[in-house]
Amino acid sequence: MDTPDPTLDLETGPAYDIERIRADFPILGRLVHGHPLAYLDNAATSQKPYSVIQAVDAYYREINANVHRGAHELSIRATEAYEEAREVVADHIGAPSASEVIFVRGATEAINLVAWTWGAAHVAEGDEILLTKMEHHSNLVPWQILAGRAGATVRYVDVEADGTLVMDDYDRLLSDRTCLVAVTHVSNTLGVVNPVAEIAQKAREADAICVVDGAQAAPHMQLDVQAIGCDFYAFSGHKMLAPTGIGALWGRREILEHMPPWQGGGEMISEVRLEGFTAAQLPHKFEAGTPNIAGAIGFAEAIRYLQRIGLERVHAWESDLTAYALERLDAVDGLEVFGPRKDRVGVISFRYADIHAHDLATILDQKGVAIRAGHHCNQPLMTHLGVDATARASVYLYNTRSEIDALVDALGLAAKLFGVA
Amino acid sequence: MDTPDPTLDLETGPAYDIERIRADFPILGRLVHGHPLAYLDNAATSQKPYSVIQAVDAYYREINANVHRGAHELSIRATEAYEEAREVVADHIGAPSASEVIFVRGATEAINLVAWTWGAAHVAEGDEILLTKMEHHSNLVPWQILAGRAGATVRYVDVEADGTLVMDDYDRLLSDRTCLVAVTHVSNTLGVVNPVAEIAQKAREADAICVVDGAQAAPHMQLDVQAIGCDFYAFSGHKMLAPTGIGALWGRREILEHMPPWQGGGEMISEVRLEGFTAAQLPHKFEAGTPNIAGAIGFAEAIRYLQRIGLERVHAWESDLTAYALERLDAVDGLEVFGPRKDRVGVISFRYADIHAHDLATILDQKGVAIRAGHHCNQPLMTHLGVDATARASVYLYNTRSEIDALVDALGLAAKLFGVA
Amino acid sequence: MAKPGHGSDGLELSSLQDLYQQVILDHYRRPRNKGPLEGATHTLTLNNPLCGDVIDLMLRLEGDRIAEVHFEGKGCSISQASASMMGAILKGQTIEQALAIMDTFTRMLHGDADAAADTDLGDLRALAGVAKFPVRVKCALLAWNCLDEMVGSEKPGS
Amino acid sequence: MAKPGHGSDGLELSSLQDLYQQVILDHYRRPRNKGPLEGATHTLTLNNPLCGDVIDLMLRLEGDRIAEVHFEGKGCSISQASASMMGAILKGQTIEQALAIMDTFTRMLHGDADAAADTDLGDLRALAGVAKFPVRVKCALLAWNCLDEMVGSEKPGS
Ligand SMILES: Cc1ncc(COP(=O)(O)O)c(C=O)c1O
Ligand SMILES: Cc1ncc(COP(=O)(O)O)c(C=O)c1O
Repeated sequence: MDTPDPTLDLETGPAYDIERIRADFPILGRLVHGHPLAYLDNAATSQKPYSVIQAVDAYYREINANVHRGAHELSIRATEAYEEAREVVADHIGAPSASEVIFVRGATEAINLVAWTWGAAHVAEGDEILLTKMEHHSNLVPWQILAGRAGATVRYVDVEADGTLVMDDYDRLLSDRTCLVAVTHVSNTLGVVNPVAEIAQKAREADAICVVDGAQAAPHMQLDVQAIGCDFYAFSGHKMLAPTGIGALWGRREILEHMPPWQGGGEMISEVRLEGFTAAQLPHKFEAGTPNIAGAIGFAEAIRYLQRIGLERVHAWESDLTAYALERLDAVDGLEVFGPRKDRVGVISFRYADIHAHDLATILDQKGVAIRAGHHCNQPLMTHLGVDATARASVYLYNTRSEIDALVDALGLAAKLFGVA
Repeated sequence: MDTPDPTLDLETGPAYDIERIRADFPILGRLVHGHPLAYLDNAATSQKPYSVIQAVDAYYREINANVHRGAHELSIRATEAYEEAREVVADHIGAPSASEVIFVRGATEAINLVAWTWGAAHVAEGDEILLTKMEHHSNLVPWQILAGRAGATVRYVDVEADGTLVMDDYDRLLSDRTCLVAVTHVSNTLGVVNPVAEIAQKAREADAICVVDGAQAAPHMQLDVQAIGCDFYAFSGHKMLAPTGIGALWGRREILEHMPPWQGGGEMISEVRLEGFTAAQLPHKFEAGTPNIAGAIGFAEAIRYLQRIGLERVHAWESDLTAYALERLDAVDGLEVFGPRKDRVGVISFRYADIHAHDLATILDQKGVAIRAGHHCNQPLMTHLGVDATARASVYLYNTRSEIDALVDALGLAAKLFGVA
Repeated sequence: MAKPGHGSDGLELSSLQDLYQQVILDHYRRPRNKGPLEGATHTLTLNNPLCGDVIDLMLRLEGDRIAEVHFEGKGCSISQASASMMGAILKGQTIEQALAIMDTFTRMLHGDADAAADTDLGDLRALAGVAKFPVRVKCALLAWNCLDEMVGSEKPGS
Repeated sequence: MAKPGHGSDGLELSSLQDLYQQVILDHYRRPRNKGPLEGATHTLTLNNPLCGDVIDLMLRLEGDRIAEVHFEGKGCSISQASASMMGAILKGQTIEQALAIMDTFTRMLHGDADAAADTDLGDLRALAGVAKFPVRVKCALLAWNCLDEMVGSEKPGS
């Protein structure tokens, strides 16, 4: 294995040193079909810096053991590292306490956890669950399942033509029948940033709890769950430089404490008898079985990496890149970009003439340009937009203008192949 | 990073080349409190060979992308590797088809999946769930939760003084009220190997489904789920050389197909509309959200590693080591080993004079000997044995007689400190 | 670092040109036999959940002979062209012949040169370029999977 | 490879000897104040779910003074000795004094040398060796956590 300077320096100075950042990501050096990889599928998953890969590696080489069973040195060290990771995650999102952070596989499991515990305990026949038409399937299907079981109804806040939420419709639908509002912080198809603080505030006034799906927000912005004022915040590590198989659910202590457990097993109990069990304290109550220990440790390292660069600087870099991408794409004849032009993150969905998104993706891939094509786990939104699929390019902290150029160039090839004027 | 010859050769010849095997595990070279690590906590989790660590590492460096969204090269490669991992797992346990293998976080999630889907759909008031008194909390609490929700009753097959199952009691308790039998293949405290084929056969005759918890069996023996004849088989990767955060549930196709989905989200759907969704085909129906891709790939590599050595040879090595350990421990005055003396795996629980298991573990740790102390997520069994904690040493393919000697030597130090004759 | 331009553009371009032949784009843009089929004896909808492509295939069987094939659907040029090409080729064939064509077509998509030379495939031969793009094979087969699910088991002796 | 014997045995042994002092083993084997407490005004059970240690602490308060402390429990030498030592030390102390002792004791367990020199701790000073084994601190504190949960909020001004 070749192992260059593994981590970014704590002080890279005022300039955003894109070359140094790129050098931290081994995969960015590879070729795809003979071309430098232009990885623009970051909304699906992000690439990983050396420091994260090595944190996982070092865990297995040096301290691997099961956690919370600290009878020996390795187990003590593994437990410390795992619980320290929880602190890092909690601090990063402004959680009042690390015991409110539950490690899960990802945003999907986080949302399901709320649906299967809080939901099963509190949602009753006739209640309403309020979602929006832009939700990812992971923030949609769990609520449909819950509603089906509980006899509740799911309602959907409408979305404008440019993809932003119709807040009037939210006000209209929110009622005393609403028991839960679940909304994405950032749309994974259109890049729209929703006013989650306002949504949470109104939900609270209506005595509904508010679940925010932060899968597409956490990678790109500095979060403060207390400032947002929601009750639950769900996000995935793998979209923010961390390993696969790890994510977090933050929940308000008072709510978590009163929630019944979900998965049963080791770690989540205080006492077990043949007649029944007593659940453990937070956060263990919701972490049954051996967790993804290496994943949690890698997650903490990913957050430290983001903090070393600074999410404000990441945000500024991405904003510039997004503006550039929009400008270049808007200039392509016959190309239509969906979603708003500002106050958005760099997830850009578009269609190009009559070339189907999959065909676009195949052609771009031959030029090393990786984008996604399809419904993006967003079928109802697709229906709403009147399309069956879009092409989606999404940027992250290591992308460059020249990768956007490569995208636009490759679109030229697609035009040629399809005989688009 | 220093990277010695990463993998064991395909042909190590007829002898079990323990030195070569040990050299494959980087952590085994480390010191603990100045002593060579004698890692005897394998029932909690196993150590990882270079080939597994590197498979994870290589995934992130070369092909990391989200799966099943194959619009570009990385995504295609990641999907291939992930689905190939499923084939490897399926083949390894004799599953008729890879689509019957569902990737989960570990045995705990696997069992919860069955409880929350098959259980929720089929277990009704008055039904009986039949467990044994030796079940791990992970194969006990999920059923207690299910029973509580469904109004069913949990009953427990008795255990002999030496820890083996009272099969007569099983025959007695199994009735037409029994809807589900869940039993561990191997006890994580006493090393007992249960007659799971006979148990499954009788369950089938009683029209009950049979869930086998294979967490402690899969690492040590060649499995064939069809020969066992059970309906579900659950196991964890991390106990069999694989990364943390990955495991598998095998289930019979006919049963899986009729089970309602559990977690909702991306990947597990065929179609989503605002009014509802259609679930995907197997196995995706039960894999909502981005899975632990690197974990699955590491899992496959762990299985390949075990296959290269051969589970028969692993089993022979461990049997010899277990016999040696029992012989040496039985020779220590005042030391009592729990569990049977033969037909067992190398998970050895014991108590020593009046020295509490935690004190033993602390003392042994100072000599580099890693064992576990406590209830081993087996509180009801502890109560049954009349102890509140045991010390547990558990071996794996890389352990040696001299590590057993180190254990026994360190017990001498404990005796000295506690003034035990 | 990667060398831009390394890996000949010519090769890629020719693979892509093979994939997106004029006849395919023509079927994609002006699909044949698209729309409702009167008197359909068989109809089945299949989708590819991961990409969202959908084909709704309609057959009219007369005895064991295919009198007419229509489709509805949405998706990429490959899935739609493949469905569009199907009608002309299957019209008048027995089920057995249709399944034999499907078999040859499938082999062609997996790179079998003999299959690609089989004139029975007609326009479908334009899809031979798919073989170089293995993930797109499922696109080319979507309509055929419908056929197979509808009449595959009626094959004599199976 | 590891060098067996590296890392002086003497040092470890002395840490372990500090941990397992005679007085601790004596309290572990012949616990004081163990068993029911007549007229208990407060009682609380706490366990450490990860290891299974349990302490059931019983207090008899008279006004704000601790008249008697008993316990029931099972667990390691450290948790049981700590509970056993508690009775003699707390008997006759006000709640405020008891909490001050708890505070000093806690500091000692975290390695504070001044705290370890505080004669108010009596036999508890034998537990100073726990400081070298951070994961065992929770064992030594289990009984004290019971005390804290029972009367910690009665501390004046809190
Ligand atoms: C018998 C048995 N079942 C289930 C489990 C749970 O496995 P995991 O913690 O990997 O989910 C274990 C692990 O401790 C076990 O030993
Ligand atoms: C908005 C949104 N929510 C939820 C998810 C699900 O995340 P994961 O697949 O990591 O569970 C995603 C990821 O695609 C997403 O974009």
